[in-house]
Amino acid sequence: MSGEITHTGIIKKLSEKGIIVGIINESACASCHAQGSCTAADMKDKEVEIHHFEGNYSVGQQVTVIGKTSQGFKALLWGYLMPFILLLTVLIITTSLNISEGIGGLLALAILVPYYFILFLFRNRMKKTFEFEIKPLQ
Amino acid sequence: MEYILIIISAVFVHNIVLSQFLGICPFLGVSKRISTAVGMTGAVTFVLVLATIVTYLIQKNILDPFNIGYLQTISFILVIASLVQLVEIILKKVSPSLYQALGVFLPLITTNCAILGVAILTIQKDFNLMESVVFAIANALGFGLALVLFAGLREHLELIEIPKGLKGTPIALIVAGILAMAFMGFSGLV
Amino acid sequence: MNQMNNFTKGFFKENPIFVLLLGMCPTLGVTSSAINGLGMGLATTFVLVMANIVVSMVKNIIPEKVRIPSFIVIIAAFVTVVELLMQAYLPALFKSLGLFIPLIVVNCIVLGRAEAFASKNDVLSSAVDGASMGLGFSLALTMLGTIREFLGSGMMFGIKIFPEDYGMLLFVLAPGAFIALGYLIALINRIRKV
Amino acid sequence: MTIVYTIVSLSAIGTLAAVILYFVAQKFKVYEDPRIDDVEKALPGANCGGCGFAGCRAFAESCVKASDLSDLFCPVGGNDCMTGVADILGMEAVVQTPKVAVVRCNGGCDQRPKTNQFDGASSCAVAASLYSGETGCQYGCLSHGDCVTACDFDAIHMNPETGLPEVIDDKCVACGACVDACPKNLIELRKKAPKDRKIYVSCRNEDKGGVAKKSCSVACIGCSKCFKVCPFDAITMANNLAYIDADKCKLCRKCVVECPTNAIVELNFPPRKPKTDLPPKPAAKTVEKAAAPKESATDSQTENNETK
Amino acid sequence: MVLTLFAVTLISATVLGFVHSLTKDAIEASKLKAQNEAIKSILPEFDSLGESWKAAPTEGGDSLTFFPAYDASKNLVGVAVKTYSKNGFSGLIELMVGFKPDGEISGYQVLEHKETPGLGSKAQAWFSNETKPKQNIIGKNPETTDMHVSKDGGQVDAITASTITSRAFLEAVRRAYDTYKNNLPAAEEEPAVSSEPESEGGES
Amino acid sequence: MSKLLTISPSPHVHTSESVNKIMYRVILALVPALVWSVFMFGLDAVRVTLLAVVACMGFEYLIQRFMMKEEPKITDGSAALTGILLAFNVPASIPSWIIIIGALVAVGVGKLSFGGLGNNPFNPALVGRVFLLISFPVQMTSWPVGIHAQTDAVTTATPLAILKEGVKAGQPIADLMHKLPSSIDLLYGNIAGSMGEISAALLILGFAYMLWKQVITWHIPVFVLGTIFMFQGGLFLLNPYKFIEPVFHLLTGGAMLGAIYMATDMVTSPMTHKGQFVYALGIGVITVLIRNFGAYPEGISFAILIMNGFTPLINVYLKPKRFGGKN
Amino acid sequence: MLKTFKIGGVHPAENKFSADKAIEKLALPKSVFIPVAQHIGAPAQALVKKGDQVKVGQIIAQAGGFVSANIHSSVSGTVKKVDLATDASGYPKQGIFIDVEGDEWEDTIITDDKLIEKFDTDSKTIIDKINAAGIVGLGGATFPTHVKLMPPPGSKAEMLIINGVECEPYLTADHRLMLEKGQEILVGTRILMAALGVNKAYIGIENNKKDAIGRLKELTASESSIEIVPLKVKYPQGGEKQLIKAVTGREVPSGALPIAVGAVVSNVGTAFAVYEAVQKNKPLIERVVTVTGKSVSKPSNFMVRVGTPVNELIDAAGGLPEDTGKVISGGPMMGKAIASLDVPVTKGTSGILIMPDQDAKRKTSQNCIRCGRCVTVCPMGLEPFLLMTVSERQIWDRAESDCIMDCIECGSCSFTCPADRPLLDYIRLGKGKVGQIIRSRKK
Ligand SMILES: Cc1cc2nc3c(=O)[nH]c(=O)nc-3n(C[C@H](O)[C@H](O)[C@H](O)COP(=O)(O)O)c2cc1C
Ligand SMILES: Cc1cc2nc3c(=O)[nH]c(=O)nc-3n(C[C@H](O)[C@H](O)[C@H](O)COP(=O)(O)O)c2cc1C
Ligand SMILES: Cc1cc2nc3c(=O)[nH]c(=O)nc-3n(C[C@H](O)[C@H](O)[C@H](O)COP(=O)(O)O)c2cc1C
Ligand SMILES: Cc1cc2nc3c(=O)[nH]c(=O)nc-3n(C[C@H](O)[C@H](O)[C@H](O)CO)c2cc1C
Ligand code: SF4
Ligand code: SF4
Ligand code: SF4
Ligand code: SF4
Ligand code: FES
Repeated sequence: MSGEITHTGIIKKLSEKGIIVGIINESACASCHAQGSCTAADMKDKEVEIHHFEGNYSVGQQVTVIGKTSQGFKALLWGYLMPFILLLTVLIITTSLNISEGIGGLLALAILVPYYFILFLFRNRMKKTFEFEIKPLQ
Repeated sequence: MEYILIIISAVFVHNIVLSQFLGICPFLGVSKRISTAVGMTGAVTFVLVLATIVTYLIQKNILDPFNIGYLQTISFILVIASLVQLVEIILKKVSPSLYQALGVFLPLITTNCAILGVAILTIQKDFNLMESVVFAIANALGFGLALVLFAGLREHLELIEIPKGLKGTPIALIVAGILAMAFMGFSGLV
Repeated sequence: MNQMNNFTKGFFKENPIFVLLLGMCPTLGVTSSAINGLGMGLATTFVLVMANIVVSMVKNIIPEKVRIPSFIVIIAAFVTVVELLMQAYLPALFKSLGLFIPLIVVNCIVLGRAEAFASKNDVLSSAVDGASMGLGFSLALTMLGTIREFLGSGMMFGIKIFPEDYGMLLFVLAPGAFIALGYLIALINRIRKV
Repeated sequence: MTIVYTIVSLSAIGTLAAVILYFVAQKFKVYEDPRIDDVEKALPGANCGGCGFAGCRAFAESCVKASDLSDLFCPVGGNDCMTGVADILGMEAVVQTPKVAVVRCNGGCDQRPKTNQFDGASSCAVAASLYSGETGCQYGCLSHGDCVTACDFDAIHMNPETGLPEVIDDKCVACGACVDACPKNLIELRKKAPKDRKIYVSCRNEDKGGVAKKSCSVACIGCSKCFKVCPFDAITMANNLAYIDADKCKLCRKCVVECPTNAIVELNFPPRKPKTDLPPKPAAKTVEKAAAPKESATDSQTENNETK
Repeated sequence: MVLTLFAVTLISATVLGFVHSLTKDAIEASKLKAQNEAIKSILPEFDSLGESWKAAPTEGGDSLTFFPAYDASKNLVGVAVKTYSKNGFSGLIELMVGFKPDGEISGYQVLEHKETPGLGSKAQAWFSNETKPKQNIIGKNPETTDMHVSKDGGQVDAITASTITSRAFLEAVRRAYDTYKNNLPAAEEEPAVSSEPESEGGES
Repeated sequence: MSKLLTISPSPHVHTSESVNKIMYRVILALVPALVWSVFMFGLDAVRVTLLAVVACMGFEYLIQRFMMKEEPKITDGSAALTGILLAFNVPASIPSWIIIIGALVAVGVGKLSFGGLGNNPFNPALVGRVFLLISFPVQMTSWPVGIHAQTDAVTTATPLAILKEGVKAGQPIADLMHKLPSSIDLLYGNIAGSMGEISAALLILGFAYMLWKQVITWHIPVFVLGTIFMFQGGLFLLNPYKFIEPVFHLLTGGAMLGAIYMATDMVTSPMTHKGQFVYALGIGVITVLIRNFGAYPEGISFAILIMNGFTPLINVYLKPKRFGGKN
Repeated sequence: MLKTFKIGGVHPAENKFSADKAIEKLALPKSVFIPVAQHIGAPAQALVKKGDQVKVGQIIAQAGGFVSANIHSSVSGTVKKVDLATDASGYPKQGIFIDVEGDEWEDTIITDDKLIEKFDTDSKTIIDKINAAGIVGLGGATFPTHVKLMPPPGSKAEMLIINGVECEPYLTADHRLMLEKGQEILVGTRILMAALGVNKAYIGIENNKKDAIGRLKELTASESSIEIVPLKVKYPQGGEKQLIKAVTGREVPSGALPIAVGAVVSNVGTAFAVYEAVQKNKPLIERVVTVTGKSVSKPSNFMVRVGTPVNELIDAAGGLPEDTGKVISGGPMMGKAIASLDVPVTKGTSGILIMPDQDAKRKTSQNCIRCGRCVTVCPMGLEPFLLMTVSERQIWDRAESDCIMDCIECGSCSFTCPADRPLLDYIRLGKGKVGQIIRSRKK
């Protein structure tokens, strides 16, 4: 599979820090008529900040946002898989230590707090990892 | 061993999508991209496990002791609806770039239906906490298996000429039906 | 007249299942017989109508911003009411609908969300809207239930049409649900086009 | 007692959950401009992409976000639709002249003898990538119907007799899909004139007169007669080929009479009064460019008068 | 804001509590009714039900519940036994089987099962079909009739294409009979009110 | 020049292979097994086969003509082949109306709903067969006794059913062995079963013919049968009391028919040999799992259908090795 | 085991009717049309105008850029006009019309047949001579040879491979050339080796030309630097990537040129042309063309002046058969069907193939049955059925990511498809489109 994922977006804001691109929704929900009445719909406005780019862009311009699939899996790892693994580990440990279910469960949930805190500390590193490219739409 | 049985049962024999009929909307609606389907499986696993733990704790520590089991539906849906969103908020606050990246790669679909369904099933099956978690994981995997298989099939369908009236959802349902039929072969395995 | 339009749209033009493709889980899950489909549909309709009425009644009291949470609470409450009532007075139906009764919540949140947004509607039109969506849903469920029951066991609403030996079991099982709905939607699409 | 538990626990869970939900609703303000829905409803819903966007909804979003509508136009809905959109958004609609696709090749089977026969994949694009075509005219229609396949609106059909595509004016929404599909660049979106009347040079042959004439009897031979006769300067000559500017053309039909090869086509005009010494050409065997002859019960009579 | 939300949940909670207390009895009653109807349908005419009691089967496992029925003159006319098998095609099958005092089966009712519709689900009708003596178990005594499917050397024909269900069904019947036989003398044991199993059952 | 020269893109030559030839060769390869089943089951076999073929072709014609409004293409032989394979997969005693429903499902649902030949992701004959198996379990599992058998019984059990019954009832394999037919019987087909699956030897003969004519390559059948052999062999070594020796599984049920004629359906199997290996591995493993642990005595139909579902994925991930490519 | 390439390949009927027909010189035509674009790259610029007198070998069009080649007059006579005319490409192209008068050669050209073995080994001198002589690859792609001989900085040629494979059915031009001009080809090979600065050359020849293999082996018996490599008969062995793989086992990476693995491939005809250019000062004005076909009465190999109309060749081979359905410039696998017999022979014309009616028409195509045969035979390891579908549906990014640009247009896929799908038709189209997209992206 091509190692890239592309989305069409519209430039929303330009600032010294970077360009903010709003991603036009392309999932199946985008063309669905019932979107307005569906909680499941993938219709949150997604925004991406772009820090490195070449050329000139203006607000309202349509661009292609390009990311690597591997980035996606990395994001998945940090966003969902790591906390999941942590949860599971704590649960396994508490169960094997014969700690009661209630406490074990609470502990498992509690582990997420430090996890997210650490994630918070690393947010600048993350920023570098999750860089996207943009290209003007031909 | 028990865990393995739970997993086989939930993934193959009583597949959440193909035989339990939960999470059909995202199954039908989401993504032709196989990598997205894989990604969604990861996200669903976490959310499902999280929700299962929380609802389990509520059931065992609040509803059961006070004998107010009938509040299951309302409390579960509230907890699930808020929990799912909470995860997103936290992610967004904690690491905006990570959140953005996820947004680019995954359709952030919260399948309340499947989550609520699994939470209730867990309670009905009278699992303990660990079994519940395994059950949740297995269901997420089952969901993922169906989703990935389907993404592949859909890619095949993309490239062929489906008769007019059957294009889109109908053919997707028929494919799901044949898949479900094939999966019936697993019946009796557990 | 307007209300009439409002009411009929759910049956055909904006049928939640055939056209909008919403709430597929119960559609597939409970339609092994016509009665089950109808029961589920009516339960959903009840919740939807009641919730819509209540929401639009309290719309001026509840601030816009907490509308969604309140809406969820209200719907969930009505679902629980239905659950309890069914358990008490329709135990058999309750048993066969099983898991899908609590799932009405999800479904109604989906079906009713437009209502939560369109705060402009008065009680009557909200109720009509709810009824329209709900009955459209019921119609679809009953249709599918009838087809599956007929093909699967040779019965319609529990009445034997042809001997059971000639039933195609598959249609009362999971795969049959998908396949029957697939062809039903195709058929409806075809009719709608003309 | 149960009722107390009920109230206490439910209120606790409920309030907590609701507060979270409330915050979520704040943070992720599902920032759906309700006008998007309205605009979308006003659009035809063909999801054809003729506007340049992924679908009608994407177009609606752009309309709502745009500061003015000058670059946005839905070819399917046309001006009426855009006025509706403008009303919803409280903006000026930019009225665009309606257009219609026109196929600029007139060389049917009878006018353009075959010099070879093509036996590859039935696709204009494939044929064009292989060679210049089945006839001597390298500019003419290849007749494999890529344009027909491209049209989402069933507005263009192959005439089996001439082997040329014909546009049904009433169905064509000027989305331009066929224009892009034609490897010979034969299709042009031209301004719609009253009653669907049109006059255009139905030829793209840039060969010198003799060569052109040899390969196709109705080719434009670049003789400039029409150019000279046009009172409105609507005709330009380039590369041995005349072109009529639809903006300048006043549909006076002088050029049509002048053209020695009948390369200029007039459509949907009332029949010419037969001028005494100019009998209409024998049966309209050459140009059969009809606007939906079968279906359009419009009053505009389909007439093809090639008069010398 | 929070207050409004609190109010909404409070009101909902109150309403729910109210509805619950209203329906609680009805739910109980309907459950009881279902049980009593089941008992009624499988035992000969009786006047009153005695205290139910529980007993574990000899081979271990969850205990069975016994409902003795008496006629006007307090003579035992039969005992309904709530029994089960976990070896159904889709797991648990729950039955209520009625025995006359001599051990003859007076009737049975399938309470709970997840067998395949159209296959295993035929059990209710199959084993009570009076016109097919080879598959009918009503009026037979497990003492004299081998309650195994004929394939396994028994005397009862299995449901067509559903041997598994049939085996499980007969296993439950045997379990009921064996436990019944072993526990009849202990009829005087402390009566315990049975708690209903959680009603569950998704379609599919 | 009076005659027009033909112009077409290169290449200008073509093999003499055609779809029709491929299909008719497969049909030819199936003829010995068909003859055997007529010998075993008499006119019933003829009735079922004819009916299935006629119904498949008829439905294909009607649907293409009147519903899809296109030129019917029943002469390409694929519908006939689907019919034969469907017939091969049912008991010879099946009522006629059931086989007609099966043909409708196979052709209508399994094939034409996807646009016809070449487009269907699932094997049409198996879609029809599994549909029937689930819908009419009674009729689909009542195996007629061969017309030459010296018994009064009308129906009998297939070796796999006997095995499954025995194992479910907890009997050790050794006790079951003498109830089961010998390997020789299995090989030439003196057993109960679906019409076309009984004679392993004749099916292999057809396989040899197809290999000779290069209709298929050896990969899928050999991998499928190999996997069954290895996996069952492993189980057998692990616990010979519970699991039977592997050759039995190769020769019984639809293993041969499935591996040689149905798993190889090119429309629904992966393109590359790598992919075919994974596909065949999946079929073998699932078959053994279902046969040993599932509710059904026979699992190859399900296994093939399930792996058909995986085929698009396999095709995406196991691309051919590109010339000059990295991997 | 004979060497060959590993993946894919087909074996169409060989039909080499003219294999034992010695090369004949074709009579001079009455007039010629010499297109100015006979090679890959920029067209040459015409140097003559109407009315000019030209001699054989006189330069009449100057290379129009680095990747371009000079064009020389193949006849002597008067320039009639410089104008458009349809050539084998099927489109009208610029070219020079010359009316033939006598046969007067440029003085510098040595016209006798005597073998000259000695040559100046200076690379630059050789390349300049080749460049001046307008030599392009005669194997079909007509890539200017002097460009090939100047590897881009950073890459170094290690070996020369002479392509004597001639894997196309029917064609025998290279075969005859190797038999009759073996010594010249070897000298040409040595010249090319000197130009490249390599000391190893392989000549790859398919095993259906045993006589040519024998002849060249005999001539190189004492020479270790030139090795004759017999190859298994398999189309498209002549494709340079396949040939390199077969001869050396090296695989040219996707998207790269042969030089990436240190190889330079030239056709035997090119080697002969190089010999003539360097040793005899004779520019590329004539070449061997096979005229053949099932119903051609005299299948032949002709030495033909560039610009000669095709119908003169056909006449010399016994005239156009009654049942002619298609005339192909080149071989049946890669050649181009031509619409008119007036098109001229150019530097790249290796054969004229006349196909009878019954072979000319394709069978109607059916749905793809996904049999995978096209995948199996594709020598580049592609999935033709997929590439065709995505091209037909214009999913260009998918086509690109599935390596459509690697296709060498060998036609094995279309040849083998049992459903008669026009695979290559669409793949070629897709290749063009994707190529455009890639180029526009680079800009
Ligand atoms: C989807 C499916 C559902 C089935 N349901 C049951 C069932 O509920 N009860 C049962 O005994 N067998 C059921 N079976 C059949 C068993 O798998 C098994 O074939 C049968 O019980 C034993 O065969 P016999 O009764 O024909 O000897 C089912 C099979 C399938 C495929
Ligand atoms: C832009 C370009 C640059 C090339 N440069 C070289 C080169 O440096 N060395 C070389 O051996 N061949 C070079 N080639 C020639 C190709 O490798 C190849 O020989 C030519 O495309 C014809 O190949 P064919 O006859 O196999 O189709 C180049 C080709 C192109 C298009
Ligand atoms: C499919 C295919 C087949 C080819 N067959 C031959 C062949 O048989 N003989 C040959 O000399 N060149 C053949 N070529 C051209 C070679 O790839 C290569 O361009 C040529 O040998 C380079 O030499 P040249 O530049 O001197 O022509 C073939 C190319 C392709 C793509
Ligand atoms: C080797 C081979 C095996 C085939 N196997 C089947 C089969 O199992 N079932 C079937 O319906 N058609 C089979 N066909 C026919 C055909 O491919 C099939 O009908 C297509 O799936 C229809 O699109 C087979 C064809 C070939 C060449
Ligand atoms: S005819 Fe051309 S411009 Fe008109 S609707 Fe069709 S594709 Fe669009
Ligand atoms: S107009 Fe263009 S696209 Fe249409 S058939 Fe003619 S050549 Fe093809
Ligand atoms: S050879 Fe033809 S039929 Fe076979 S896969 Fe390729 S395109 Fe399809
Ligand atoms: S033409 Fe291209 S795709 Fe086809 S076999 Fe040759 S290299 Fe492969
Ligand atoms: S109803 Fe949509 S996912 Fe269940």
